[in-house]
Amino acid sequence: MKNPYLRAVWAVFRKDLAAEFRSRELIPAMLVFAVLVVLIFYFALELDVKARTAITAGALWVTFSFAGTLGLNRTMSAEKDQGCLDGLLLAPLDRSAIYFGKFFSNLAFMLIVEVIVIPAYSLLYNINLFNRGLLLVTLLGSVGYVAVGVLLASMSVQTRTRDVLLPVLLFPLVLPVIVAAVKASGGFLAADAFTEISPWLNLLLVYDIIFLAAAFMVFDYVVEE
Amino acid sequence: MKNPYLRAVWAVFRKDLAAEFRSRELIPAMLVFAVLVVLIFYFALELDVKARTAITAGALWVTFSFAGTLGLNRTMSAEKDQGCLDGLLLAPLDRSAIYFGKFFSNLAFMLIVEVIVIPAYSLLYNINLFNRGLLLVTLLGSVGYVAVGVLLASMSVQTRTRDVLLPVLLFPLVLPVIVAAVKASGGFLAADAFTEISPWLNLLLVYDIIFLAAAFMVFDYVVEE
Amino acid sequence: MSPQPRTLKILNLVSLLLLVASTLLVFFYAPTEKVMGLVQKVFYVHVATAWVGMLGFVVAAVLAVVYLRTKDLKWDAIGLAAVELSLVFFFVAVVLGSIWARPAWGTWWTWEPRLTTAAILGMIYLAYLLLRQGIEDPVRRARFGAIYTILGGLSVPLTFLSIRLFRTIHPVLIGSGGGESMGMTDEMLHTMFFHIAAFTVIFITLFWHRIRLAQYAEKVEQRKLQVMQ
Amino acid sequence: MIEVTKLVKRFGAKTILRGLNFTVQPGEFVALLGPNGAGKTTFLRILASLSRPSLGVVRIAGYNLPAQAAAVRRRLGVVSHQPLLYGDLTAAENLAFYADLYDLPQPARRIEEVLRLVGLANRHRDLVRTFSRGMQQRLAIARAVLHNPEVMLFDEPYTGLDQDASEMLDTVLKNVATQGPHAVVMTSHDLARAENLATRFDVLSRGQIVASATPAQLGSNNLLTFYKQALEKAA
Amino acid sequence: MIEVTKLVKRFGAKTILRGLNFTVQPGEFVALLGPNGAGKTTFLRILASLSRPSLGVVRIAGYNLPAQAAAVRRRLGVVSHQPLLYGDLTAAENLAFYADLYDLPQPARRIEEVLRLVGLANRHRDLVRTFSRGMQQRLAIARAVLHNPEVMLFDEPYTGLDQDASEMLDTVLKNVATQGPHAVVMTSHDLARAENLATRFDVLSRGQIVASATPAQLGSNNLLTFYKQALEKAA
Ligand code: HEM
Ligand SMILES: Nc1ncnc2c1ncn2[C@@H]1O[C@H](COP(=O)(O)OP(=O)(O)OP(=O)(O)O)[C@@H](O)[C@H]1O
Ligand SMILES: Nc1ncnc2c1ncn2[C@@H]1O[C@H](COP(=O)(O)OP(=O)(O)OP(=O)(O)O)[C@@H](O)[C@H]1O
Ligand SMILES: [Mg+2]
Ligand SMILES: [Mg+2]
Repeated sequence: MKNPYLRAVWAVFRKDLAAEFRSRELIPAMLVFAVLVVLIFYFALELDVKARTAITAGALWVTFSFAGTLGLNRTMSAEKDQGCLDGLLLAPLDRSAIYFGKFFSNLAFMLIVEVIVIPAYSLLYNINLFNRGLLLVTLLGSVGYVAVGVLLASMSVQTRTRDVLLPVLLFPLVLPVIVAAVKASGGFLAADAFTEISPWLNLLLVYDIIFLAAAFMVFDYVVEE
Repeated sequence: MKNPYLRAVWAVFRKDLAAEFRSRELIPAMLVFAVLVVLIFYFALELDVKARTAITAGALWVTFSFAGTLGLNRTMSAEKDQGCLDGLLLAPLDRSAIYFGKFFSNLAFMLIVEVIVIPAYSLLYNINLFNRGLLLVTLLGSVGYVAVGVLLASMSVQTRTRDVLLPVLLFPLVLPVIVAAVKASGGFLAADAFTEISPWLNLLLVYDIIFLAAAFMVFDYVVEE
Repeated sequence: MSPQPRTLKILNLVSLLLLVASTLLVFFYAPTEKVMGLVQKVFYVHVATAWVGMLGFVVAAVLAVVYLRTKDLKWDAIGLAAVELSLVFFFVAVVLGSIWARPAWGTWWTWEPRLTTAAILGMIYLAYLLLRQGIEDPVRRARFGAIYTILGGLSVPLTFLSIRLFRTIHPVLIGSGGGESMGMTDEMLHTMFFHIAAFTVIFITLFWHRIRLAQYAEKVEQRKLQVMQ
Repeated sequence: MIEVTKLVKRFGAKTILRGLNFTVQPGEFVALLGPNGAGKTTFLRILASLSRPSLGVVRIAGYNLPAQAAAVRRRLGVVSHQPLLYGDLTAAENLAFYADLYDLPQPARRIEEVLRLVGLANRHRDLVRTFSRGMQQRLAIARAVLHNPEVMLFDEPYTGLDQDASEMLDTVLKNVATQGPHAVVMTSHDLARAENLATRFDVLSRGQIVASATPAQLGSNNLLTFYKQALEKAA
Repeated sequence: MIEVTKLVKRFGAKTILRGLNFTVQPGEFVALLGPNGAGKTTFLRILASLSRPSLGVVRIAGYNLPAQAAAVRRRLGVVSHQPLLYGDLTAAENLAFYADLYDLPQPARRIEEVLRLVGLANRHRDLVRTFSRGMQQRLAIARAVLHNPEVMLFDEPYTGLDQDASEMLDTVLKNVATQGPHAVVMTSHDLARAENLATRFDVLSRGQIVASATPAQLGSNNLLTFYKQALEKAA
């Protein structure tokens, strides 16, 4: 890559993936956790009796949200633990490159998990989830979730109570994403008319753009002292 | 207290409560998190449309389970971070006293959260949850959950991946507790005959006893080197 | 590299023969089931692999107790071997079960007590592997692994009980016609028991090989240390 | 006071301590020296009953480890580079907590006493979180001596302390060590400090004590040469 | 190379640095001494552009902080007591990652070079997680000098290192510092090491540089007295 900015984004992204590929600790944990959430939902909410499409979409997104916080927490605290965050901040580049690198690696982890959980869910509940619309929603929703998540995780790992803080900070902010993603996924699964779904898709798109832009602008303040 | 064993249990318990009372960081976070989970359920699973008693019980217990891991993770990592665990282990007492101290303080945190969340839920969804049976189930379920949880949290904080490991280890093991608690709570809320509920209560009781006994026996191995 | 002991060589051969024999039995001895036809033949391997999988988990729990008693890392390595091997057999059983469930119950998966327990059991042992992965110190890894297998062993019967209760109180939507009501001929029963026996032997053989592998890994580790010092 | 014979400690395939022999008499202050990774911390953790020996006999104050661990722990005071204190409690609360664990008879009076000993009497109501590194280390020492232990183990108590704090620590350690017939074992990379305090220097290398000397045997100011020769001989 | 005038740093109501003035010429190796909590780490973090000054002017290599931070960072090498390395990557991968961030022209060759410089050439494929404390510190230095910085900042690089590792570090630091007209600022509580390396000693106390001296002015072996007098005068 010629552009130093892009090269830095790419370097951070590749580094995270290489570390995960070496240790293989995060993605398997997220996957097992996701399956456990689905199992618990089954028992607690008796999902199968009325496996309506709306419930399916909701259960999937709650699962992704919870599994997502695990990933975010872990990749950011790995940076913090040996002071590696400082190492990144010492590099002569725009700090937003770090943000985008982390954004892409977390997005990759989340998408990998989703790409495995969706067919598994499909099998377990005997619902056909192979639907192009659903994939689009998954992508848009994950982008919004991770965009805010990386920003907040970089803040929460710098606090004393980092174990507990991230979900408390994150969930209220990403609630619009979750609601829109649930609605849009539900719509696609119920084969609703596109005109009914498109407001939700637009909302997701707007959210993604606004929060990526906002994160781009405020990330500097999150990491500086 | 005359008995040194009980005195040690009491000291650990009181110390945890005093620290929490000072810093006020854990219980508020657990509460906010619990409310957020309820909210997410509301939006994602459209709980209110069919807020049947069975769903209520399930939603409550999923909320408690997730909030519980936050508390467990935090109280154990607070011990680990400044090496305080070593400080406890250096004291001339049976190690199980440490386990029981931690067990009671975590149980207290969990019960406090539950005692606040249940009426809040009651208000939000306009369901009457003031039911002596429900309180009994809440107590029995929390005991089982915390009994296993403290043991596993003492293990998970000693691993490299402690941020992500606890729920992955804990959830498959406490599934019987969650299932039984959901069923028994649901039964009490639906005013089912006691004969229908009693198998679940028995299961909870058996689980509590077995796991408290097991933890008592293996806790030594968790902390020794 | 020490050569394989005689017994193991014999076991290799016996396992191979048993595998061939059981395959032959399935196709030439056991009658083809009237309703489901050929798919039903998956049944024998399904039952045998599921049984062997369970066996390994029980062995692992026993070895965990032995490890905590003796503190000999050998038992930990053997316990890990048992879990890994069992997970493989278990996975095969689940896949075969699914393949069979599709025509038998009209679905790949249903929340029937045994299947659900199986899923949770699988999760427990995957969690066990993740736990081990997060610990570098081999002694602590062994200790925590042992504790977790014991807790798992305690929890599984309770899980099964809870799911049984869960299911019997609520009506089961699908699959009530399968299972016990299936008429099995004597030949089918013979074939099934033969499979169970054969797979037990195969399991033992593979287990042995896996233990030897662990021993080699241990030796390599020691050599590495010697070189480094 | 401390008697260790043929101690072996393995972590998996790695052997860290290889048949180590070590004795400390009452009143001795032993400085345990050795390179990074020699196993000093490991050895102290075994003495502190936090870690189990793989083989060998460890006797402390007449009790065997790990069999009579509880009796040993009652006679043991440990300071490691981590303070082992709760940031959200005050200094006095921290000590009161440990007094409960050790089941001390008159906790309030004893706590006042040790706080005065380490010079924190006027800060006893402050949260430990707000203490500086040096003050935390002092409180850690107060915690370690609270129950009047006969055997004391210090693992790099000077790490990260400045000159003043180090000198204060010198005084406290001397005070503590001379209050009765204590046995003290301390590890440190700071040879100058060790030289100041210790009545014996032991060098740990390759899993064994490879050399041992008293200040009298050394003469003045050549601890460094002694240490280096010991390591060379062992290599 | 470094010019700091009237630097003030506040954390909330606490003022840590109170109008500090500080200059370093190319080729100087400044040892920054001071008690715990004096603000040495805070000061180095400001120089490293990791923390913003509350007031005052900071110029490094001709650029202003924090306005021209990116230009400054390109000319800066930092070693802190944490290694800033990824345990799950190999030594070479860690350096390759930083080479990418610094956009170095011929990364492979430069990585080989610095690995040789710190004596890790034959361990470049091992995971950093398996490195000892001393080896990690060496690699941290390799990381810091990778882009050939003109200004180097070391925050207690010796903490927790043993004699051997410390001597190795001495050599590496001398090598590094003498490769061209570098300016080096190092904090340390280990006066002996500082004395060995530095061409100037500055004492930071109460938020200001209260004393400064060169080895020539000091004569031999009285850095400790100089340091103590400086602190007393300031008090
Ligand atoms: C713990 C794991 C399992 C064990 C021990 C097990 C064992 C057995 C046994 C003994 C039978 C024959 C006896 C009977 O009909 O009741 C059977 C039948 C069957 N199993 Fe499994 N199994 C396991 C898991 C699974 C899984 C995960 C699936 C599918 C997803 C599955 C699908 C089936 C099917 C479809 C049948 C035939 C039922 C019928 O006759 O309609 N099994 N299993
Ligand atoms: N729990 C453990 N599992 C595996 N190896 C360990 C464990 N604890 C220590 N070691 C290894 O034992 C060796 C000795 O470590 P130890 O911490 O005792 O050294 P030390 O002498 O205290 O070093 P330092 O001077 O750096 O403190 C090291 O090689 C270390 O990697
Ligand atoms: N982020 C922060 N917020 C509030 N106070 C801080 C912060 N960072 C440092 N301090 C305070 O600033 C003071 C100086 O700390 P600093 O770490 O710079 O000292 P130091 O000279 O490096 O000490 P040491 O020798 O112990 O490393 C301390 O009182 C510390 O409590
Ligand atoms: Mg050590
Ligand atoms: Mg500092």
